[in-house]
Amino acid sequence: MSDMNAEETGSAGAGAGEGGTTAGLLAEMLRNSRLAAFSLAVIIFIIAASFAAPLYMPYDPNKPSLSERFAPPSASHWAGCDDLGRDQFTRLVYGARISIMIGLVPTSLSIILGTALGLVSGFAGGRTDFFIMRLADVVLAFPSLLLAMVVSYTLGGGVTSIFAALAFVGWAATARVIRAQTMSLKEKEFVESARSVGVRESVIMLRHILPNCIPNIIVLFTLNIPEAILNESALSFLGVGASPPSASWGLMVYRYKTYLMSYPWLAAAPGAAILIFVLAFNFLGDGVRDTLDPYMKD
Amino acid sequence: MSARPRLLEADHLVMEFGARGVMREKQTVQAVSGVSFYIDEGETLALVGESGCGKSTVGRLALRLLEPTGGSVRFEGTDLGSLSPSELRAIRRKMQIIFQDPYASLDPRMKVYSIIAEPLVTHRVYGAKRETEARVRELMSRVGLGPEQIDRYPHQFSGGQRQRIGIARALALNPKLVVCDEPVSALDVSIQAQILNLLSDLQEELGLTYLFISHDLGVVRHISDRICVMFLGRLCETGPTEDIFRTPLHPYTKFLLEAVPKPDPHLRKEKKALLAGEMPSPVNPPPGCRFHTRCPESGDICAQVTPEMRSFGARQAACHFIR
Amino acid sequence: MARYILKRVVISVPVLLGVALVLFLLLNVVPGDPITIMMGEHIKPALVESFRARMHLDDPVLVRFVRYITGALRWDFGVSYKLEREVSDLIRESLPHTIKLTVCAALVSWLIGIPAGIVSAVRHNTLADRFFMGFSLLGISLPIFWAGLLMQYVFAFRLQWLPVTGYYSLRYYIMPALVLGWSSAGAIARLTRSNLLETMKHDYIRTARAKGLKETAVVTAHALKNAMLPVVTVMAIQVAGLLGGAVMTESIFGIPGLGRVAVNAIADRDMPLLQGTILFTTGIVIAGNLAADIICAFLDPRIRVE
Amino acid sequence: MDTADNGTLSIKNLSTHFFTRRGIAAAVDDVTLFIPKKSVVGVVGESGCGKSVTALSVLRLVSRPGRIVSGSVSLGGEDLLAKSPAEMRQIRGSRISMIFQEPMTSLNPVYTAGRQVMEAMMIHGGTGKAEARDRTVEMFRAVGIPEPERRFRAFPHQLSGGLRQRVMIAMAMVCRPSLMIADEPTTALDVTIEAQILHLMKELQETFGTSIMMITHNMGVVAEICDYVYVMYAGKIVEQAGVFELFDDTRHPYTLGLLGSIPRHGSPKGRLLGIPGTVPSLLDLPKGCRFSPRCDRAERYCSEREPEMYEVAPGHKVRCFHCSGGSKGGSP
Repeated sequence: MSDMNAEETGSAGAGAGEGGTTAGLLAEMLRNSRLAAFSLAVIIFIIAASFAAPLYMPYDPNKPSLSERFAPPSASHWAGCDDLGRDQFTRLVYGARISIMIGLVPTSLSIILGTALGLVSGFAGGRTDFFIMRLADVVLAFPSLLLAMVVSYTLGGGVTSIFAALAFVGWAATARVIRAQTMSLKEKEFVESARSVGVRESVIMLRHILPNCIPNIIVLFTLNIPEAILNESALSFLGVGASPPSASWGLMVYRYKTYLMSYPWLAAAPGAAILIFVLAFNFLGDGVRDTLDPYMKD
Repeated sequence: MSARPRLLEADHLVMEFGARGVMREKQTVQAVSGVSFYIDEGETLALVGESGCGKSTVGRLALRLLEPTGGSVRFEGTDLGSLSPSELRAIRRKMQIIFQDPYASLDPRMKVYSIIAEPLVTHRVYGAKRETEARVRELMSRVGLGPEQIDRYPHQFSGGQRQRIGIARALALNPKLVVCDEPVSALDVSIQAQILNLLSDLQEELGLTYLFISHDLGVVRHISDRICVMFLGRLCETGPTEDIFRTPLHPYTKFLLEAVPKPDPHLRKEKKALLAGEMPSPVNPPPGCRFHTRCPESGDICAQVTPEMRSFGARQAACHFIR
Repeated sequence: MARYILKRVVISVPVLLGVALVLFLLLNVVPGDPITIMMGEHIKPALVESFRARMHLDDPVLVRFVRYITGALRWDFGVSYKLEREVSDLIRESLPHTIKLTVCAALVSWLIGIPAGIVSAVRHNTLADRFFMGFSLLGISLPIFWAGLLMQYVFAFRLQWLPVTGYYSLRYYIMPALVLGWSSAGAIARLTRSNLLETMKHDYIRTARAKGLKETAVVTAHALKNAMLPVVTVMAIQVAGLLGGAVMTESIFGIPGLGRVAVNAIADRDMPLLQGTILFTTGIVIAGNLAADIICAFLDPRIRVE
Repeated sequence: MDTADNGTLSIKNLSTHFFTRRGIAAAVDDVTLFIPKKSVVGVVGESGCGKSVTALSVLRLVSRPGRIVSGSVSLGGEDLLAKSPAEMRQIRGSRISMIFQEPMTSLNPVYTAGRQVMEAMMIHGGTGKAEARDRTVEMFRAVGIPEPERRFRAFPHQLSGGLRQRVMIAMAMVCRPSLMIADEPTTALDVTIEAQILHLMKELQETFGTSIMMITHNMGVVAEICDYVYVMYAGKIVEQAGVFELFDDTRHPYTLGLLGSIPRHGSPKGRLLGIPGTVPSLLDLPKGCRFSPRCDRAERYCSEREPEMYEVAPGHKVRCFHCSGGSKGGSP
């Protein structure tokens, strides 16, 4: 069995042509996995639809219409109208922007911070490593939602404080993963080989170790986005999220839960939107992970 | 052989790895305990021994990829320990290493060009990229790689081809000394032969000096001029290759040579002299001669006094009982 | 192994201290005056002064932190500003509810997640695998609060099978535990599956088969024990997730547990209460991780026998 | 030699293919192999030649996407491929056992060495725990494990590589099988330990009369303990002969190349014969003789038609056109 796999797949790989780059692998994944490709299409569609909304949406998301208060879903109002008679579907489409921002901004921040700290921690070792990792231990010991609540409370609420809160909560897990990978890469012969030809340590870290962490970073990124979206919606639901004019989906559920028994669609629709968006990201993330998994092994 | 100038001289190298953690008593692995040897220009010195004997560590100490706990290495008369980091980086141009595992020793995210060009770029050998590329192509053809392979990634090559890439990279800076750390042990026999032939050719053409680290005695006998046999961090015996293979002096060398399965059924023996027991731990090596716990010829003195290297003609061996 | 356990315990102490410090800094130091945050801008200066004095806000931060920590060690987390009661009493009252909820949810997640993961791995790439993995991914993608609301609507309001809110008997915990347990079950199932698949590739599995063992014996006797070691660790990490999720389930289902106390503390800007509940909750998480490390040490002979 | 059916194992025209996404790989292609009673038969070749898959096929342990597609495997006259899974399990570990290359990973880390050996006996022998225990300790002693009672309770991580391989051998021998398959059993071991293990295997083979199928890439190991040898290349057997005949009267160019690649004692310092090129991918095999692109004697017809096995001497067969006339070809 071992002899079937080792040399065979090695030399057979030579025929595959592309596949050396992460981008090539991901392109191959989209060709092979219908689910991942479909999920990506859904995500792109939602993003495009929400940003292009003013171009084609017949309703204003913030304009009340008293005659249509609590109108049930119909052909003209796909997801009904809310307590002020605003078209809920329009509000959902506009609300997607917040979810996207929430998905991307704090995740990017936490990935950048986590990668930098993990890389330094794993490469430098010693006291630097000890300090950074104990800090990560501390952050990871908090239930993330509670910590985000506190940070957002401290910073006084609003979108930026949510960004900061989610980034503060998210970096530690990334740092741990990248540190572990850095430590294992550091022991690889190709790093020793670079050292033996006289390459500087800083260059080794950036040119050899960081690029080899990229598959991991991409996987962490795709899997952290849905988590951030869920966390934000939870914060909004608990009333420590973004403020009302920019209604995020979580906040919409929070606001309409009082009407649950009489007008259930009001709370159901934004929740379903969160579920679909998060599910699409998770399916995509799974596909990415399965594709890049062999390249993440140490 | 004595006419050749001395290239590298290692003097009483000691390497201890501390395995120390929070709340654990300090354990030191005595990987190398007082190893001295020299290499003359143009020759091949082999370091042989079983796993855990410290031969790879010695190779890295010779290049100062590891900082020794004790002892010194002189390369062309310069004490490597006295050099600043930048001076050390500069002297690395003259000494290179080829690794055992062709799967792990090439950065999987780099193309062949970048791998081979890295030493050239690092030392700013050429001003223009065109010159660098010309040199890379020249190296590739010298080690038997096709020019069309320059833009491929390591995973697109077989083990033997990867080892060729590693060799091209090691030769890029025209080194004098090349440490070959088990360069063929991960390869199939037929590929092994190709790589060994390549190494021999290169040595002849470029006048290279090899420090050849291997556990494969057949390979060592084929390629080396002199041999150092190691056991648990110490040298047992050193001398010209053929002398040692014909008449090993040290008891461990005898067992080692006897143990190798010979590719000739006529050489089968009904009763082979087998070395009993297992390798002692390098954390807690036996006192005196480290081989004495497994040595059938050992006496009382072996457990108490560490044998020094003594000369026997062209050879040296560390055993109390050799006359 | 005693040394291993001792080492784990000793390592948790600075983490707990770090948690306390981070929390303290976040709530006491960062943006200016906690009194203003707590009470808003327009309050009588005299009242502010009395609070400052009561909370020793004029002392240096370090002194206040040390005072807080020494207090916490003596089970004294200060006094709730809003409820005017000992924080420790409030924690003691709310804790049983949270424990009941998290234990039920944990049971749900393990009883569903582990078997689902095993079946998925053993029947790799079959319909059953796809079903369970879809179910798991749905679980981890589900906004807990929304699922809670939907269940209330369907099972309590429409079908009237279960009570909407409350905490008077086990029946009241069914929906919250299911909602909370599902997302956790998804994570456990996925991890169990991937670990088991990974373990099944090991050489010793081939040895077990070559010995003539039945496939069920290969899986249960040889693969599972190895595959479950990391799962145990994650089960402990899940405690953190469950406690975090409990914040939402408790407020939806009207359970007066720790999470709800914390949310109310935020709404009331009741700093001492918030600090106390979160410090205590995080302490539970750290203790849970410690317990998992120790259980793993007992299960894994590579740690147990040195 | 392979006519009598009273041997231990007889493989006839066995083919095992791997159905991968990129195509079908014929890892074992029409292999016929015979293991007489009380003998050590070597199957030698480089990585990817199909020797390990052949071994796993005998036990029917080839895992997906691999599948045995044709041929027969019979053990003492019984067709193993016709057995039900339950019957096959009864044979594994009791009548045919197997040891592997990596003693470090072939034992389960969470169970004691003794327990893992006992298990093999208890599922087959129907012995009670106490008896199984006694016999395991006895077997430990027989395979040269010092302090067997203490080692019985040891976990794999507490044992050295050599001892672990001895435990594996104890596990393989404890049910007194008629055939033991050894897949590169000494490759991961140091040379002095290798010598111990080879010696032990030979000794056990003589004491218990077990036949051994020795899978290896090492011609030295072959010369040391095998009686008869099959050389495999790219899924096919290319040469088979008694061990002395194979080394003294090597016929197939691949076997010649293999032997010429080994730096031999006494050979002068200089070039090794070697074999040019690399092993072909099983998904993209050359037409005709699979060795023809690397063969220095290849003619045009070599890459057009596939050679049969030709008998060049009693018990010595070669898959090469240049040996078809019984001519001595280019023997050294």
